[in-house]
Amino acid sequence: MTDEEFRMSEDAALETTLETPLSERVEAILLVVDEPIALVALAAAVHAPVPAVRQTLETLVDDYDGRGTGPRRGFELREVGGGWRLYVREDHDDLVADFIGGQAPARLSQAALETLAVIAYKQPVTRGQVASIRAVNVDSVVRTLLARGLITELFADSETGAINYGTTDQLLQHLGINSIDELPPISPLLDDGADGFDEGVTR
Amino acid sequence: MTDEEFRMSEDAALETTLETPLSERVEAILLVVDEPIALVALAAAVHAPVPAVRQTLETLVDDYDGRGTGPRRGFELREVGGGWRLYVREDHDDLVADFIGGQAPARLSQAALETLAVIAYKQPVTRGQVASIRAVNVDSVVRTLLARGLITELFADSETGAINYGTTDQLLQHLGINSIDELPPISPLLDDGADGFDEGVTR
Amino acid sequence: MAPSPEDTSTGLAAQDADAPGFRVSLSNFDGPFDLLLNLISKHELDITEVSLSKVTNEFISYLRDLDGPDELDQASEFLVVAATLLDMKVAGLLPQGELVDAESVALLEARDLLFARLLQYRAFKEVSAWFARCLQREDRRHVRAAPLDEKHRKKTPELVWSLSVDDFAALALLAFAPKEIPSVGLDHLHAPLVSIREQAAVVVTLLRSTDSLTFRELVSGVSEPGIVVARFISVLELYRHAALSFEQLEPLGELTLRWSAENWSDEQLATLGADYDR
Repeated sequence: MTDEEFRMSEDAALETTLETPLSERVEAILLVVDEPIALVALAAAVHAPVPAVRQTLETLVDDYDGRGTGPRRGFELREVGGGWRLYVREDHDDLVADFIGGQAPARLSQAALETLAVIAYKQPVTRGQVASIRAVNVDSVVRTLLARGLITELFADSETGAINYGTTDQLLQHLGINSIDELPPISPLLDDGADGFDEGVTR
Repeated sequence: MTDEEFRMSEDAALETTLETPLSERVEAILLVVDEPIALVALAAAVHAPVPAVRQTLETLVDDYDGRGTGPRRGFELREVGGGWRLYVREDHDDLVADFIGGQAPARLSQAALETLAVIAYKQPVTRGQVASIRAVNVDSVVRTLLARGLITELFADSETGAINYGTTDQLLQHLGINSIDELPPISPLLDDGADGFDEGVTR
Repeated sequence: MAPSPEDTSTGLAAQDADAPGFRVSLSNFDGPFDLLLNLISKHELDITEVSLSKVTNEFISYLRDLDGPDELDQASEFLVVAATLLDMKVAGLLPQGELVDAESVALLEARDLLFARLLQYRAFKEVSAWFARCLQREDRRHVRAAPLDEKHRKKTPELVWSLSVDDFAALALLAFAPKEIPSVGLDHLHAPLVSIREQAAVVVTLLRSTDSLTFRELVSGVSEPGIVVARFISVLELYRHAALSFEQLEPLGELTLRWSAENWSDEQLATLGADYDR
């Protein structure tokens, strides 16, 4: 369906909204989403081509940060966990926390953090593989991470039936990053234990 | 970090936020309120005198409507029922309705159904309590159930202010029963739940 | 906002003598446990010179003064590291000789692999600090998450409901059940269990039907190692009950078995090999 046909098939009200600036439409959708919205989904929601929406998002980021014509905003636009979402500007998080009075979130144990790190870097990875790196049984820790939605079962190994785990978009959101590529680089050791080893000891 | 140090750093952070423009602080709070917030409550939240906050709200209304230095926004600030809240600008209501209509599935997800079951059997129950039984964050699912009219806010806990939820007549109708007492008993598990529960809350 | 790699390395470098956590005090080393590892992994301290028992003793007394989850974390970390250290130490202490024979090469490789494992473990442990920092920072962030206002709520498609009240109760059971992750059965990796009692019954029958029998004859035609082992254990058990005698002329030679029970009742089979029950 072309834009023309599309517009004709919709009612007059939608036509009115499509005559408004793209930035307004993007803001309207961002105000109601309850999880990060991917660029493509956002473009579909505002009936605009992806490049134009990407451009608009960049403009809004600058705008909210005070690099546009208006003042800096108390909120900001972030790309986190594979999508875009409005956040309270970091400077005001304490003020908002004070207002909401939220409870302190349960911290992950050191064992859980290390297991999470192994899974993040080695995914897809089985529990057995994680255990051999951590040199301890990781079953209960994996259960915790699954229950918190930080990791997920990806697929079962076709030969052994062992379940392979990977990280979720929710983990990315919790880390405040947009993709697993944004994890800090870790020693080349991890690519191949045997090869990297020489570097490791002689360094 | 000791409690003392933590409090000091928290105070320092709060001081930093209080050096930022009042409009930013107001925007930060407006972004997270669940329902319209009264002027006095807003003033308390941003640690500023009522007249200054009223002034700021007026400026923001103008600003969002495009009468300030920046462009018109896709959202607007309105005073409704004695409180202030951000709304999608009316021009975009159809766009948003379209998006929501395409977004919300006609069926509840497994996660939503399980959360609903927990609320049905444990009511009145707070979000935190449900989360600790389900071992996951249930905020967005609870919002969905509220929006669907399957649960409702019953009352706020007198001490913590946490909202207690219960099920609605609409759920009873769906289930074809007259009262929540007609739910089949699952008591042995519920007792276990209650035990784990206290831990969950105090943690 | 991806942190730069430097972020991670500063975290790692913060291993000065004042670092909190477990410290070891040895004749040749005094400092945090982590630093000990660091030195060993860089070959600046010979693993063979570290007294692991002393480290362990100090660690246990250190744990006594700790409370709360920190203790558990530190204890589990200690176990991981101590196990690796122990492996390294074993490899380091074993004589390696002057000659480069296949065995000592294998030994060196084993030690190298253990170093690699230790370094890998350390890498993950270090990067987990980055995870902790990010999670903590992001925990403090607030995202726009407000309920839809009334007029938009009405636009949501009507709910399709298909659960009966019993379905709903079943769902509640599921929701309240403690969360378990499915585990993969390993049964198929193990040989099927062999009953010592059943095999003992076979042994008894065979022995009573003839004058004497060699063990080789007793297991002839049996291909499963488990059954051979079970028959051998049965023989030992029956010997304990003085139900048979055996004769072996030379070490590792032929084992000849002879039924010698005076009062045998097959009911005795019922308790035979109970020591091997799980």
